[in-house]
Amino acid sequence: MNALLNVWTWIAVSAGAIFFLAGTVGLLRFPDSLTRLHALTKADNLGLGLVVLGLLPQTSGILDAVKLIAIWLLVMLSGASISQLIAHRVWMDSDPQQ
Amino acid sequence: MVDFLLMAACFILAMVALGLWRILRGPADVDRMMAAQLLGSGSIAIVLLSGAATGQAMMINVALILAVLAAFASLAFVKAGDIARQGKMPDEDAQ
Amino acid sequence: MIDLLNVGLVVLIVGLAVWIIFARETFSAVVAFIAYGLLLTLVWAQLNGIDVALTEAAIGGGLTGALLVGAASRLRLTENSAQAEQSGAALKWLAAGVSGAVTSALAVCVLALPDPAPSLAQEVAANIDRTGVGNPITAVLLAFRAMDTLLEAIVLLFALIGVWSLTPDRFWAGRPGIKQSADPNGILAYVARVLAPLGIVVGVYIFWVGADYPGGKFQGATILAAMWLLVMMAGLADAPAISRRTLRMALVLGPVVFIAIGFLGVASAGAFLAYPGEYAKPLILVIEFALMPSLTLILGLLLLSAPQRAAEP
Amino acid sequence: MAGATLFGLCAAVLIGLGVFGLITHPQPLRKILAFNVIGSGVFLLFGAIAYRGAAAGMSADPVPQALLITGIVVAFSATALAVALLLRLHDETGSASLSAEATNKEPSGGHDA
Repeated sequence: MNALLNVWTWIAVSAGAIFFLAGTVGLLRFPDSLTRLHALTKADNLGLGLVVLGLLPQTSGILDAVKLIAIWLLVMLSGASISQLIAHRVWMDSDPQQ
Repeated sequence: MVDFLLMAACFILAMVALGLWRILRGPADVDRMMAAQLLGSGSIAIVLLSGAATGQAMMINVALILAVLAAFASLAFVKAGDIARQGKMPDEDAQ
Repeated sequence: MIDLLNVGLVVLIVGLAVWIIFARETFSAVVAFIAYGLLLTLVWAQLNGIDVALTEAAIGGGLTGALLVGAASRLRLTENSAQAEQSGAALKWLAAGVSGAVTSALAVCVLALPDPAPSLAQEVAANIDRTGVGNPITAVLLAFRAMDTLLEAIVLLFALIGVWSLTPDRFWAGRPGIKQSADPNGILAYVARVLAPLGIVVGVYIFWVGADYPGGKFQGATILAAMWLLVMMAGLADAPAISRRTLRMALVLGPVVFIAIGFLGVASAGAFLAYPGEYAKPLILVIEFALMPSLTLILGLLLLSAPQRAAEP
Repeated sequence: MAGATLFGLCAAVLIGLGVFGLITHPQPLRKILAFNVIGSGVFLLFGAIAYRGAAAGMSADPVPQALLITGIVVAFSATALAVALLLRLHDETGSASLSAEATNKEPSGGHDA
């Protein structure tokens, strides 16, 4: 059972790291601000989410597990809303007549 | 397991460090803020991974604070942009 | 593997510091400073300072970033004229010489630090039981070095008085910050409605665990201040007029209670800020609870800066 | 112990960089940033010393760490005061410069303070 949980940690944390890689590559290589924003949100939501899911079996108690999930939800909430606001800002900047 | 978690932390640090290139290059202010935002999520992941590796359960609280305040600087940035635009509008109408 | 992480952090921090100092654009330097604060949080975690990491995460990752981003945006129009100004070559060489000398002197000191290192940890461990708290940092802050913490609370209050004294005469006693006009159904208002209650829970939790685990009033108060500012940014609440008597009383509540307990120590235990025997823990809790709201208000109002509009009737 | 030396040397470099920026930058906001870099360097040096002082079952010396917390909060309040001064200067003169010819220009805000 323990070995199985460790394998799960390996897989999920590695997958999360891959999403951070993807987010960085997107942030560096995509041509304009809106597409870069798209890449960023993947790293935020999925990268961190998979790291959190991977670390869940390694926590010592139920409180720590709840805090881990809360961290993920908080980052998703603020990431999703801040990307809306940044996208709005990009749009306003590109169209000054508005 | 400890080595794997630390290796993942190093990898994510290297990734967000590459993303910092956007702070240097820009071109727009939003791109710079986005790089800081990516570094914020990356730091949360690094804190969680290194905390799990060294067995310091209290590190989760550091990540919790980072998560609550993750959007704070970006929100201040968006808000400051709105205020600057409101201030500029009447001048543009007058011309 | 942990060394690799440490070396990576040091390289990044020095690189960001170089960028903060040498970047041409001010805004880019400010964003680099936010990233720098986040990386410092990771360094404190590596140096076994979880309490310090919590403080840096709250202040460096949140409040300082927002303060500097706001200032840089307001000063944006002066950017071109400011970039035209340059220091002379002679001054630059002189500054390089001074900074090189400072760095080498400090580096020599770091390499010559005594081994084994002097430490007060034994003394703290020997006396912590008498305070009744479990977190050694809280014991230092509120029992062994309580004078420092009292003076800090007073310094924060003075900083706020300094900021308020910069108010133009016509706005004196008005509300700090500009009037926020946000769409009540917009995204910002949504974030404030959902995130602020969660943030308040986290802030109170960090404050509450501070007696026995890393955490405490400074970290908790910083989070609460950030949430208060978030609600104001979303236009759901307005900043209080600085002439409000209740506001001013709340601001001085913490320091006044702290000083009163200090004088109580003169009467009951023979020294200023000494706690009589078995009452140490309850008195520490009273100080923490009194300081918390004062610190929250002071930190939030510091970020709002001086009043820029008159108080509406 | 190697970690303490590494971060200690890093702190020395940060303080040097900050001193250079504080002297050479004409813009006040950049001076504030440089001052904060010096401050964080000093804190880091202090933190490295606290790390070396691990003893009696504690992973670091708690006394310098507690002073660090105090220091970080006070540094924030000093930064806020400096930014407020700078913004007032900007409102008063329309420029954010410390040089004499820039501040002697026609003030746009009026002297009501």
